[in-house]
Amino acid sequence: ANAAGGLIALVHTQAAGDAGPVDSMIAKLNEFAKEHDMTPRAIYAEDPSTYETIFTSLGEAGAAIVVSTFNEVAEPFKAVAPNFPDTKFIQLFADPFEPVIPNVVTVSYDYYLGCYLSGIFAARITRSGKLGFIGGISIPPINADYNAFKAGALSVNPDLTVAVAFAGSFQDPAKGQEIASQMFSDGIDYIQTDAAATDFGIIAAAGENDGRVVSTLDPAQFPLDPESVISIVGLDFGTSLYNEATKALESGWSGGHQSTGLGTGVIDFIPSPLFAEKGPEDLRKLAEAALPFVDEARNKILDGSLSVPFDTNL
Amino acid sequence: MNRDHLHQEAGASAPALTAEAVTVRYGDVTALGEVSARFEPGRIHAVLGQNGAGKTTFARVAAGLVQPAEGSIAVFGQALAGGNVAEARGAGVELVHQSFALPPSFTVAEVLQFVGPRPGLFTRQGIERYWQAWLDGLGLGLDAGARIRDLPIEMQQSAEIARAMVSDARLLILDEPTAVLSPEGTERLFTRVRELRGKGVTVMLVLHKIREVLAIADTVTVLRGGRLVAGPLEARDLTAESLAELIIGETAARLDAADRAALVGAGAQQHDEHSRPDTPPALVLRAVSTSPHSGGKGLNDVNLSIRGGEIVGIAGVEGNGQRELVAAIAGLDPLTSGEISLADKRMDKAPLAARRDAGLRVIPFERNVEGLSLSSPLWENWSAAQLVGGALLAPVSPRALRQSAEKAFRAWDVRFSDAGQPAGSLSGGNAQKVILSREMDSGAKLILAAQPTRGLDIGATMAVWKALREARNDGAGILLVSSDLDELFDICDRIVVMVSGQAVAEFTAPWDIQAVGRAMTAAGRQSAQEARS
Amino acid sequence: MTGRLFPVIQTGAFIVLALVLCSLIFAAVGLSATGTLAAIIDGAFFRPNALNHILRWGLPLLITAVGVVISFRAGYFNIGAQGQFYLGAICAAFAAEWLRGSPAFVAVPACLLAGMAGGALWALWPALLRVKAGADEVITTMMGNFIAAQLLVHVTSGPLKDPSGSGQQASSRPVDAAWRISESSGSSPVIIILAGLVVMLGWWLVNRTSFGILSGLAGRNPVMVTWQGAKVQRIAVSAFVLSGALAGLAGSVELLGPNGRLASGFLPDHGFTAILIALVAGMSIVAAGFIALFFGALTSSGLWLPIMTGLPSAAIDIIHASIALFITAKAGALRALLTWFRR
Amino acid sequence: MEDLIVAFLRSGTPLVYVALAGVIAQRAGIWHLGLEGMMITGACATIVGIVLAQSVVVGLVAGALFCCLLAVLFWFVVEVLKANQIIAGLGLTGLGLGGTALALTAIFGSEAAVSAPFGLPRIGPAFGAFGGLSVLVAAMPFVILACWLLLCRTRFGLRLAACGEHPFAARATGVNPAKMRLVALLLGGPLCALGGAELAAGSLQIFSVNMTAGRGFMSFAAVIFGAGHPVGATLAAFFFALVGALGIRAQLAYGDRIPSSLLLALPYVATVIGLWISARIRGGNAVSSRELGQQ
Ligand SMILES: Nc1ncnc2c1ncn2[C@@H]1O[C@H](COP(=O)(O)OP(=O)(O)OP(=O)(O)O)[C@@H](O)[C@H]1O
Ligand SMILES: Nc1ncnc2c1ncn2[C@@H]1O[C@H](COP(=O)(O)OP(=O)(O)OP(=O)(O)O)[C@@H](O)[C@H]1O
Ligand SMILES: [Mg+2]
Ligand SMILES: [Mg+2]
Repeated sequence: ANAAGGLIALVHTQAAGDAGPVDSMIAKLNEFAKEHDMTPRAIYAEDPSTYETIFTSLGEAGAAIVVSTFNEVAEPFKAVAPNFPDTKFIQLFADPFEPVIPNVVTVSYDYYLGCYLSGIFAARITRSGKLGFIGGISIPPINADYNAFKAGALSVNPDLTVAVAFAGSFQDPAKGQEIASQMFSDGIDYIQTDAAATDFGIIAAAGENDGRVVSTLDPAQFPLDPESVISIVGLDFGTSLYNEATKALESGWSGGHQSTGLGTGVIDFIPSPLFAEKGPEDLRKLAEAALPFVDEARNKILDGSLSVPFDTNL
Repeated sequence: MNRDHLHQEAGASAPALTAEAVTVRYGDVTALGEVSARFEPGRIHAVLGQNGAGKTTFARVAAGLVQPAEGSIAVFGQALAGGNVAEARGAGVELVHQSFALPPSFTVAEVLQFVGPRPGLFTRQGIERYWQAWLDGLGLGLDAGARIRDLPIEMQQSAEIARAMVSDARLLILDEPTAVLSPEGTERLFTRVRELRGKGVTVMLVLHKIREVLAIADTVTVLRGGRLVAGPLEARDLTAESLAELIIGETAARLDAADRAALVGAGAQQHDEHSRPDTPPALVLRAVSTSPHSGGKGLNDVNLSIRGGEIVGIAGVEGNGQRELVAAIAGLDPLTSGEISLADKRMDKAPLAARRDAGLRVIPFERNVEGLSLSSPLWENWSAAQLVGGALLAPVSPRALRQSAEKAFRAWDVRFSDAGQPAGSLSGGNAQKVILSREMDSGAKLILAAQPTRGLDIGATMAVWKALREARNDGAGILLVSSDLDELFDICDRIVVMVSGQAVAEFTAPWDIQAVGRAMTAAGRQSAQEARS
Repeated sequence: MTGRLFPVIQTGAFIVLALVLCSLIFAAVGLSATGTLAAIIDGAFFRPNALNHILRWGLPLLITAVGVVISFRAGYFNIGAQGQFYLGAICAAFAAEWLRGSPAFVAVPACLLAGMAGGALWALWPALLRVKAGADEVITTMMGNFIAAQLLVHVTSGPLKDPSGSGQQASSRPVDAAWRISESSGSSPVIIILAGLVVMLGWWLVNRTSFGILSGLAGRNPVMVTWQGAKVQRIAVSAFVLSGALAGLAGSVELLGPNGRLASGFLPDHGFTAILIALVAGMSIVAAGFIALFFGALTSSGLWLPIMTGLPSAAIDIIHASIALFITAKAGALRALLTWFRR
Repeated sequence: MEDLIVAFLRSGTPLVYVALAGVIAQRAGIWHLGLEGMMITGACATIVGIVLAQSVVVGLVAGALFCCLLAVLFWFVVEVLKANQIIAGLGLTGLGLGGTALALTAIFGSEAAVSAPFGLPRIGPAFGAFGGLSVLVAAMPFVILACWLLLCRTRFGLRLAACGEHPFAARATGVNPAKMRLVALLLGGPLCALGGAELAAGSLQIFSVNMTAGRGFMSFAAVIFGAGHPVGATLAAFFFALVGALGIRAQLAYGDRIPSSLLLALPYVATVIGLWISARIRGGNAVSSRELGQQ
């Protein structure tokens, strides 16, 4: 039943429907498969116990390219990839493998750096001096994002407070709304989200009153509420998937590690163009004034003069 | 049976109930086979038969609860489609069930409202006031605000009857109403039934006791094995003996004289003195008290001793501490004070398993709840007694247990097809025999027999009595709780009357029936006065 | 013999009914029903290495299901197998962490025992709440499942987190390779023997001991066994604890076997599937063995299906859900339907 | 303070609607663990209805219809096929969760969350800080009252209770317990749909897969906790909402010291403790003997 170009599979370990990385990866997967006459498969692997079986099955099914995400799949990749040398494995959001496996490409993202920039921005936007961070589940990468956000904010003003809360699910917008409402009514006026579909509720809570802004994670979220979504810490998994898959079809491809991060266009702190048009006057002014500081920090990180601590503990 | 004759007697009015070749099958069992009968209006009809004869099934067919496989039913001339309670109620049939069918958490008013004709919103006080007035008119002495689960059993039955009267029943069917009643309660019920007849209500009673049949019935119908043996026959043409023969058939000849007399209610008989004064006591209760239960009364300073080889009866109106007495001796109710010794060993705090080891056996009140696990296989039910004393991980051999159980069942003449069949598939009498086969082994030193013949037909009743006498003759002490005075008089050596958790009087043969009756009620009044003052 | 065969036919018939419902739903959303059903069978029995996959998914389920049978027979609807399974895995993972460096013959039994203890403890509190206070065990064990899931998130991203690399995994360090009792994607003789032992001991317990018979009676009528002098509370607590211990054992088997590490959110449907197995097996231990393998095949097929047919994961969920919906149905009930319509 | 009350009403209301459905089923003798599946179906249908038909009414009606469909299926399985209520209920939940995800794929081509252009009508600015609450919050007291009257103050309610408590008693008076259970489940269907609608379209305007996140199960716990009484279940539902809100408070106050997963477990711990206390007070809430499908 496979198309001429073979099978390209995306094994996503977070649910679709996040209006963010997973949705964009699926879209790019389908686009890529169409262009190369391949059969796309988006497989949701919710259960870590099943990763190895799924990768093995894909290998057995003769998949040409297998893309998966996050560090949880590293061990299964290490166990399975050597058995299927003809299948090309791509892990997005990964630590480098040592030793390198010839048919595995790992791509690391420094998403937390974007969160650090958001912290700097937030510190200059807030009038109450209170910031918030809402994550989906308190797992290590999300904890690292919070720590970076907090570090960025405190680097501007050590007197700020940064509250953190988790919804317990990446798919619970109502809980997101409840948490955000409580944060806003505590005087918090800027929330960085990191909670996939739960973000929708956080954005809705921000829209309920003036002066509340959120920073989310995907450009698709800008139009949800142009007056509240002030920025995103973008992470373009979809493009990354498309690029890596394209490379994998080229001759001479071999395994190895690829770093992406600030400055490569895959990850960045991006202010909302819609907010710049429609946002409240005073906040727009504050944002305009804050952006040069963000740019400055970004440059310092890129040239190595500023190092941002990476801490996965809460 | 001459139908034309019946028809002429009924005159212009249609029969209250006409059954034409009614057949009901449960799987392979034919509960009713081609039963045809006509019941005249305005009379009291008794339906008799052994356990499993099909009496309840017949009543349920009439009430629309059971759809007959074949045949037809008509009520007051109106043909019923069958299997439809609403239709039967509409035609004026109401059935009071053998095991009552009232939701325990409901109040009496709620029960009446629930079956009553008035939909729409109500208020609690509103229905209580309305139904209280209605109940007062009926003279049932029920409190509309009382919850069913808090009512004594006789009152629950009254509530059932009240429920049946809500829709102005013209044909009221009572399934074994006297099984749960004291003699006085039975008297009151019969008075009420006669009043109803006076008001033109046709009453059908399912009864086991011949004495009661002769006391109340206008006609008698007898079923056996799902077939109509005879009836409706005019009761005045029948004697106790002829009735017993109709019910049990040829085996009636095998009854011994004393039992026959007790069964047909020919008055108490003197019997041989069995008690042996010099045998050591099997049970001694000294000043035993227990705390009251929800709804019941605790024991209050009860002294009682039972020797081996003696049957001691506990008489009393239901709810006067009989349950608590049995539970206390069994070790299921903790004592608040006093001492219990079994075979000279103090057992105040010993668990039931230890008491069983010492020779205690229990035939509990509720055979289907406390006595048997109805959905479990027969052999497991039987084995439980063998297993409870030992370690939980003790290895057992199901095959050996099964064989022992089968042997015991055969010795007790239990009618079963397979030791693996669920206990619930046996008739009431056979189920009771399974319990007896478990509890009356050779190691029994003290047997608590609580209402062992309730609801049993005369044949099964006889088997129980015989077993109790044999155990007594083998040296076991027996405590027999019964609400049937005739039963107590027939087989007990001594009778203790309980009122309000106290042992108020003791009698030995020859029995003074009047005195026993007085003790049961007069002392009750007296103690009630004490409580009030 | 027909008496034994009948439940099998009945269950088979209701599985077919469930699949018919799935086909209707699939047809409504434009998926090929027949293709899907053929693929289920294909994935279960004809994929490469099918037997190995079936054992890998079926055997841990079997261990938990035997425990569920024990508690259900005693009359307790302990639906907390999932939580007990997680607690078993968590305790085993802590044991593995503490015992790091010790030889396999010490560490493996110690981890398995730790897992059993963890599962048993997680069953003990609902048991005590039930027998001492009468708190309904369906709710308490269900809440226990939710709490255990949160605990798992906590330990895998906190105390037991693997610090290697950038430390971004919500999982524990891999257990020592020498301690692993099976490969990652398959089963092993050790697991087969363990499962066999559990079935044998479970069978013996249920059919050849006092406990088995008394708990069966108590499960159907606790009042009756009380009047026989049995200590119902003791039977109840033992049944809960045993079932928890077995779920915990399955958790530690998963940890030392196929998983090799403790990961947040692993096998989220394990407990529920084990309950299904117990019910479908009609509370028979031996039947549970076969049914567990059937569900193992179904799981294995469920992982194969999206790869071969591109079926969305929600469709797999629907297949499982419909089977759950119908599988405990009783035959003869259809007759009741006819009677009802005649009313 | 007002904000907190608004948030509290918002998170409690969906639970209350669903719990009322559970209460009606419970009274009729059905342990309804399919509430979660019905609730998500209601949420999905409402949003999809609004998106496709641009009409809240269409969304609500569609939700009610689908929930009734599920109710009939559930009834058929437990009442006619005599399946185990708890397992079948969990199966129904799975069907709802999987079915809504599949429906999104079928209608919109992916499982991506669906935003609606508008949600349920709000009660309006006249009510100040409460103006943002949906009409379903405002309607809730009336719905509770109606349920209470229906269940506790009508003959129908008594009949329903009789079916749950003593089905034979119901049958013996000509009430068909099977029919009553169907009616009970059908009454619960629209209530579940409203609960789902309030969750997805009350203050949000979005449907995402799994968005009920266990609320149906908490509603069921509220039924047991509230002793199967509409008012008791309402109070229990709001108790859960309160504990959830306190859990968030605790995270905001201690989120950097106490692991959030442990704080997130608080509502479940509170449920257990509440159940324990209520069992002690009432002398047990366990169903003593369940038919566990033993053969
Ligand atoms: N629901 C049922 N399922 C199967 N068999 C039944 C059922 N109800 C009654 N029977 C069988 O039908 C026969 C007649 O039962 P029925 O209850 O009518 O007897 P009965 O005359 O009322 O007996 P008893 O004196 O014990 O009350 C018995 O053999 C009984 O076992
Ligand atoms: N109140 C009730 N609630 C539910 N089912 C009942 C009720 N009463 C009777 N039944 C059903 O009807 C069947 C026959 O009941 P019945 O009480 O007539 O038993 P029986 O055979 O006469 O036994 P016994 O000799 O103990 O009176 C029982 O198997 C039971 O399932
Ligand atoms: Mg009868
Ligand atoms: Mg009887």
